Amino acid sequence: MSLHGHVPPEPDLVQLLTPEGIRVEHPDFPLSITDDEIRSLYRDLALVRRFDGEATALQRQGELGLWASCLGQEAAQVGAGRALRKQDMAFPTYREHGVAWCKDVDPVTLLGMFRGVSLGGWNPNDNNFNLYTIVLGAQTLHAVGYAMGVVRDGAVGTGEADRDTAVMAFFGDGASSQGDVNEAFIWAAASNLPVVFYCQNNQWAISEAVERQTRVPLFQRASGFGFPGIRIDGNDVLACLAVSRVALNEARSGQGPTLIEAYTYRMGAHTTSDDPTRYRLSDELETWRLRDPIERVRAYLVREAGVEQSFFDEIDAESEELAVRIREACRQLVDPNPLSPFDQVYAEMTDELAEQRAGYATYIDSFESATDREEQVAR
Amino acid sequence: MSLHGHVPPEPDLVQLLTPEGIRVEHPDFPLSITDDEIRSLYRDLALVRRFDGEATALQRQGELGLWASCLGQEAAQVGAGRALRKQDMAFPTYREHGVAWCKDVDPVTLLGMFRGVSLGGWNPNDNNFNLYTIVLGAQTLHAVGYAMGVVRDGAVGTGEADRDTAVMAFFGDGASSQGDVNEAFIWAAASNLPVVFYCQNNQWAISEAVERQTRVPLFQRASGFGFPGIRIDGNDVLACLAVSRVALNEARSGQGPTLIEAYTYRMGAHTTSDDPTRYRLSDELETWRLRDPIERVRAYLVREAGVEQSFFDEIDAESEELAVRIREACRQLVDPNPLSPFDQVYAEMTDELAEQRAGYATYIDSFESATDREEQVAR
Amino acid sequence: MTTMSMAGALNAALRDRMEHDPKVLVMGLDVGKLGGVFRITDGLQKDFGEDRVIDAPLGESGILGAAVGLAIRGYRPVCEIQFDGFVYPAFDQIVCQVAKFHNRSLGQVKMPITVRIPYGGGIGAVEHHSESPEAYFAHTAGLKVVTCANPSDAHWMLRQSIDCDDPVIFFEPKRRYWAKGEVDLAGPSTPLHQARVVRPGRDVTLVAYGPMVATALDAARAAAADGHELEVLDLRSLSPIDTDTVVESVRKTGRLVVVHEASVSFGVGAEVAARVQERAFYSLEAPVLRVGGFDTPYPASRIEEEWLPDVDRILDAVDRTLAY
Amino acid sequence: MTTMSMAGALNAALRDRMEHDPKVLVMGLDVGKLGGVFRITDGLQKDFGEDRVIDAPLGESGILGAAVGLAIRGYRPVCEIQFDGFVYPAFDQIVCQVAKFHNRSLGQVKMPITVRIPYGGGIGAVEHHSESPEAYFAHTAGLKVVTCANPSDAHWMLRQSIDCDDPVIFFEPKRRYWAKGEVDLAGPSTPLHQARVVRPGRDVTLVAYGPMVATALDAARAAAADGHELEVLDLRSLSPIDTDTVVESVRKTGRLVVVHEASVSFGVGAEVAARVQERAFYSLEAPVLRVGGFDTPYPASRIEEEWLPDVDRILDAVDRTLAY
Ligand SMILES: Cc1ncc(C[n+]2csc(CCOP(=O)(O)OP(=O)(O)O)c2C)c(N)n1
Ligand SMILES: Cc1ncc(C[n+]2csc(CCOP(=O)(O)OP(=O)(O)O)c2C)c(N)n1
Ligand SMILES: [Mg+2]
Ligand SMILES: [Mg+2]
Repeated sequence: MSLHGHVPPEPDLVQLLTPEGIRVEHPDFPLSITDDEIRSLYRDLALVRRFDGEATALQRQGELGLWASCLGQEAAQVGAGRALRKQDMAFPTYREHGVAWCKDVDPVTLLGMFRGVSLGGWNPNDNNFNLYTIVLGAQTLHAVGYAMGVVRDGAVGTGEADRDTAVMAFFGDGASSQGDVNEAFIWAAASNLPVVFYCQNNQWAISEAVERQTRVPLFQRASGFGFPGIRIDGNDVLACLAVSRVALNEARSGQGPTLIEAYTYRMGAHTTSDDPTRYRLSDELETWRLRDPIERVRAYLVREAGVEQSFFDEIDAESEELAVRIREACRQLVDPNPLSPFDQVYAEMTDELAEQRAGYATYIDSFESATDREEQVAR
Repeated sequence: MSLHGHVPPEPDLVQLLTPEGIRVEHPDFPLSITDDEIRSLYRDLALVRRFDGEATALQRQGELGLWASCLGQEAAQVGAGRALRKQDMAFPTYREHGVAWCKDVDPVTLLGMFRGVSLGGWNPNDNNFNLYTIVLGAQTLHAVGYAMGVVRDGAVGTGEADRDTAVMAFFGDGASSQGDVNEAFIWAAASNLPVVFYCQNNQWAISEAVERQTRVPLFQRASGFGFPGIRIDGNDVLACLAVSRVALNEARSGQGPTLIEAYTYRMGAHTTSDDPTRYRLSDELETWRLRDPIERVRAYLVREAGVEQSFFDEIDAESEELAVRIREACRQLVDPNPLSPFDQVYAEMTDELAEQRAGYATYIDSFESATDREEQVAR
Repeated sequence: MTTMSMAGALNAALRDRMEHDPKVLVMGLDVGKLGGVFRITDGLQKDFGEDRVIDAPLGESGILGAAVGLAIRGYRPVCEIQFDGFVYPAFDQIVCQVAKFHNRSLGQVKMPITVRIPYGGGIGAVEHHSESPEAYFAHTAGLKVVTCANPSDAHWMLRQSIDCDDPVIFFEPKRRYWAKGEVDLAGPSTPLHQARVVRPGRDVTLVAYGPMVATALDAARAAAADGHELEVLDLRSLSPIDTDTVVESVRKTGRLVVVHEASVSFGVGAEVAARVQERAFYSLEAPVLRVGGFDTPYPASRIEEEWLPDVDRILDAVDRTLAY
Repeated sequence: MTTMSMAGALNAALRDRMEHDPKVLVMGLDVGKLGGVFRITDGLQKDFGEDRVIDAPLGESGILGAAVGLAIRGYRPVCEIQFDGFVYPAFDQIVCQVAKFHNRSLGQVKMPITVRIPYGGGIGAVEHHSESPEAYFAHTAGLKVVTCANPSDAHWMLRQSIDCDDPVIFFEPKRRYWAKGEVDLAGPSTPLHQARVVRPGRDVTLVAYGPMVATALDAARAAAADGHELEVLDLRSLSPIDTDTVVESVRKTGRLVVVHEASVSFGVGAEVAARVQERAFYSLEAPVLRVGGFDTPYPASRIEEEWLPDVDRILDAVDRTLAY
């Protein structure tokens, strides 16, 4: 017999709203949702895109050093974000601006590290939204440990809606190749932890196509570790919401981990430092434009829900206000004090470091004024 | 719909020789093998067990610092080892003494690192048997890199029996949780490399039962990465041989990686430093004794192949000779020169290290005689 | 005062902290039923349960990564790395996450993680079981690095490390696990980051830590027979280093020899030498000398005693510094 | 003589070695079509094919682990680590396998692996993109560690590293990638592990390497205006260190300041100080001073220029050493 050569069937992907904006049913994932709710999803999608676009603009203007845009992935992020309850903890990468939004994190908070005035700086426990993690995959193990704590705290399977807690670990198609992510799968499965692994397969890891990472759909990875995996249309906010809700509910109720592969596309560059024209063709982008995550919701609202233009005008106005607020707030983000790097290294600062800090403080003072300093440099 | 709660069927495990020594057929893995071949397999199994037992004895006598016994895993190792061709490369852990035997590595060679006179010291390319690797899982990535080289050398899919080359990466149930092993799966799948991953699930990682690592059979891990996985009776040398042959053939012919889970049991302690009574029950051992990998072959040869006692007497005699040779050769393994640690650090030794070596040499010479030294220490 | 082995003193410290704070968890390989390969966690799982004494899946990156998540949730994980040579798969989580998280969060999230690492050679082990990686961690800002040399310090320093709100890499000299000593379980204890003069002397200062402290004391006794009074310092904390105590001693002796098992180049001895020559420049009558492992991988165990610093090599350095 | 940027010089070196030896492979993240995030491998995949210029699956441990296997098979892999802060997932493979394999095999298997790491700060990047981890590798026996400061060295040192039968960690000062300089493609080249006097002077020796060499030269020019002649040394090789050249200079000047971006404690500066105070004890008129990054994680980019050693901080140290 031959071990090889069995061709797996193309996976079907859960979709509840077609690119054309037609509402379809999925036998396994019924979603009862009012048009009002869909309007509010549209609002989130639109505001996230506007804010993300504004950040890109701020980078161009030199206000940010870098920006990692989530353009095209708004549905994947808002769908998951809206499925999270207040007590659920999210462990993002560096691109989950849409999840942050749904977790009520002020967009301006996210700008600090991209402007270079902080290394993150927010408190993960304020909104149950962890700091952005740049080292690929590392946060999936943090999610596992956090989930271990959740279980030990008895916050799983009690049936109390605002007590049972799930953890959502975000990562990309590229990061799925890191050892850490696979170790996280192992730990979550072995201890049946309440973790939903949410992989946004945006087809690219900088210049590497997802085929470089895997030759089978990523959601299938889970079955090998002994927990369910499923692929969803990551540009369909309804599918993302519906499937995330089921997975999170099952995690909260003690049924263990799930892997969700949100099949989507990075419509922009990897970051503002990247030039995608070097490695991918524009017609690929064109194909995906037709699957735009926001357009389809708009089409649905207009055609199926008879939403008037005034609604969209309101959203546009609100988007503009948001953009203005972000722009101004960003410019106001002040540079940290040169002595600040010393202050949060330890909870209990060491004498050694205190001494080093004092020495540097004296050194700084030794320059009476900025101008003196210029001279000295110019000597 | 619920994502969870689907109970997978118990996997059937490929078996060609029952514990009672009855030859059975498997629809997918026919094995045409003569009784003479089975006799020679028996010989390998018996000699490996004898040599392994002798090494354990040598440790008790203080001739070895440590020994990691393969007791109970002889069939898993001889079956795989005999399926390897001369040009195939094996990447062992620290326990594959049976594979070494089949690769014609002199058992005495293996003793060096356990005696503490070397860190391995053999040339992996002499017998296409890599150095033992103690850091769990690291060798699976070495196997991947080696296989990349094999492909680049055009030694895959040519149809020439002594040219096409496969690589076999050995690891244990515990090591399967290391990031490196999973990265190796990813690389092998993504590049369709000629690697057979051979996991000996001996049920234990020191004191941790395999359930601590996974809640589903390990062979299933492969499917999630997009290549075939299969579980075999690791105490059935015929099944191990047959399935390894198929997997290696398919690797050599360019069909890519396979994961084989040899379901077996660590009959002894983890190493001579370990005390299994602290963590496992003896009746577990009893159950597995009935599945002994050697007894069943003997039973088959006696009952089905009418092999006479004289054959077994010959093997016993040969085993004794081997044991005697190993014992004597082990005692002859001399301690390295105290200056030797400097000599192989680099292919091109640095002046810095040469200087350090010279300084130490002078220092050693400064002790006219060992007795002087004693005195000095005793001052 | 109770007489205990270092292993027993460490076990008692873990037990004490677990009883004192339910947020303290022990996690590692084989730390449960087996009690760890060195039995340091012996009996803890029986008494505190499987969810507080956790046999981890076999991955060091997983152990440290999970520890970070537990810390974010408010726990105080005590991780055991089975042997020094197996900490490297966790290096990324330690250097990029454990060491930096508090700083990244502007102090809003604490990382009270203790990483216990049995380290050093002299036990006749195979490769990767006898290493001294302390310098890697001491060079990493955000970590605190300490090591004990006797049962009393083992007990108290581990308790202090677990109580510390910062990550502490706790190095245990495995070859001294079974040496017995007096432990005053009532305390009081020396501050965690303070060095200690373990033998006073006026001629030469000998700085050691962990497994080398006993060797340094043997050397001091041998030197005394030759009429040389060595002052032996147990550094105890490698990051931060208690430089004042070292400098004070050197001001008195004018001579310094630093000893450790780790390869000498870029090791802790280099940092001590660099600081002392800066802070006690005019007091030094001879250059600071270093005695350490050679700049080679740890050798085969049959010759490890030749490779490791011993009384003779220390005395040789002492003679050289006195010859200046 | 050709004028080239450091990036161009590195690219030319890779191209040269790949043409010269079919066993030379380039492997890393985005090294193919993209040519690497810094374009160092630009055009190589087009010319040498996808099986010699390999876009690796996204895992650094995989990259280094595969490199070991390739080396066993007789290849000479040149691995690119995308940024300094992402080498840690590969640390285990580098420290336990790459560095030790030749020794473990008693010299029967060579590890001609080159690991290229763009390192250092000053480019306004986010976290993990501005680190200086060289000391970790310099402390690891079995590795050779070098770094270049100008296009000519970038070209020749990379060629020499690829030709070397031992593993070489090759640090590239990313903030100098675009600075241009003269490269003599015909050679001859300075030996890989030799330090170089880049500016002679009699008053104070200034030792720097990689990105800090240019800064040290600026400082020397500024000091000259004050009448102080600084002798600037480019260390070039961090393991081994060309101690003789440093000591020779210090014998002349009597004063030494070591500069690097890495956190000062347990950094390369400590090793240089330890060696020089031992080898040139009587020549030193002042303690060896170190100017480096502070013992904190690399700061937010808006204040990195304050954190990094600059001309002023170097001159401040120079003034202090002259004040002795
Ligand atoms: C350990 C590590 N290696 C390399 C990088 C550099 N890097 C940043 S993002 C990226 C690609 C990630 O791709 P993916 O996981 O698909 O996420 P995406 O950027 O597409 O959202 C790489 C290689 C990193 N951040 N961490
Ligand atoms: C990275 C690493 N961590 C820890 C160890 C210590 N250790 C040696 S063997 C072992 C158990 C391995 O179990 P398994 O992989 O099932 O192989 P087996 O010993 O059962 O053959 C452990 C934890 C190691 N060698 N390497
Ligand atoms: Mg991606
Ligand atoms: Mg096992």
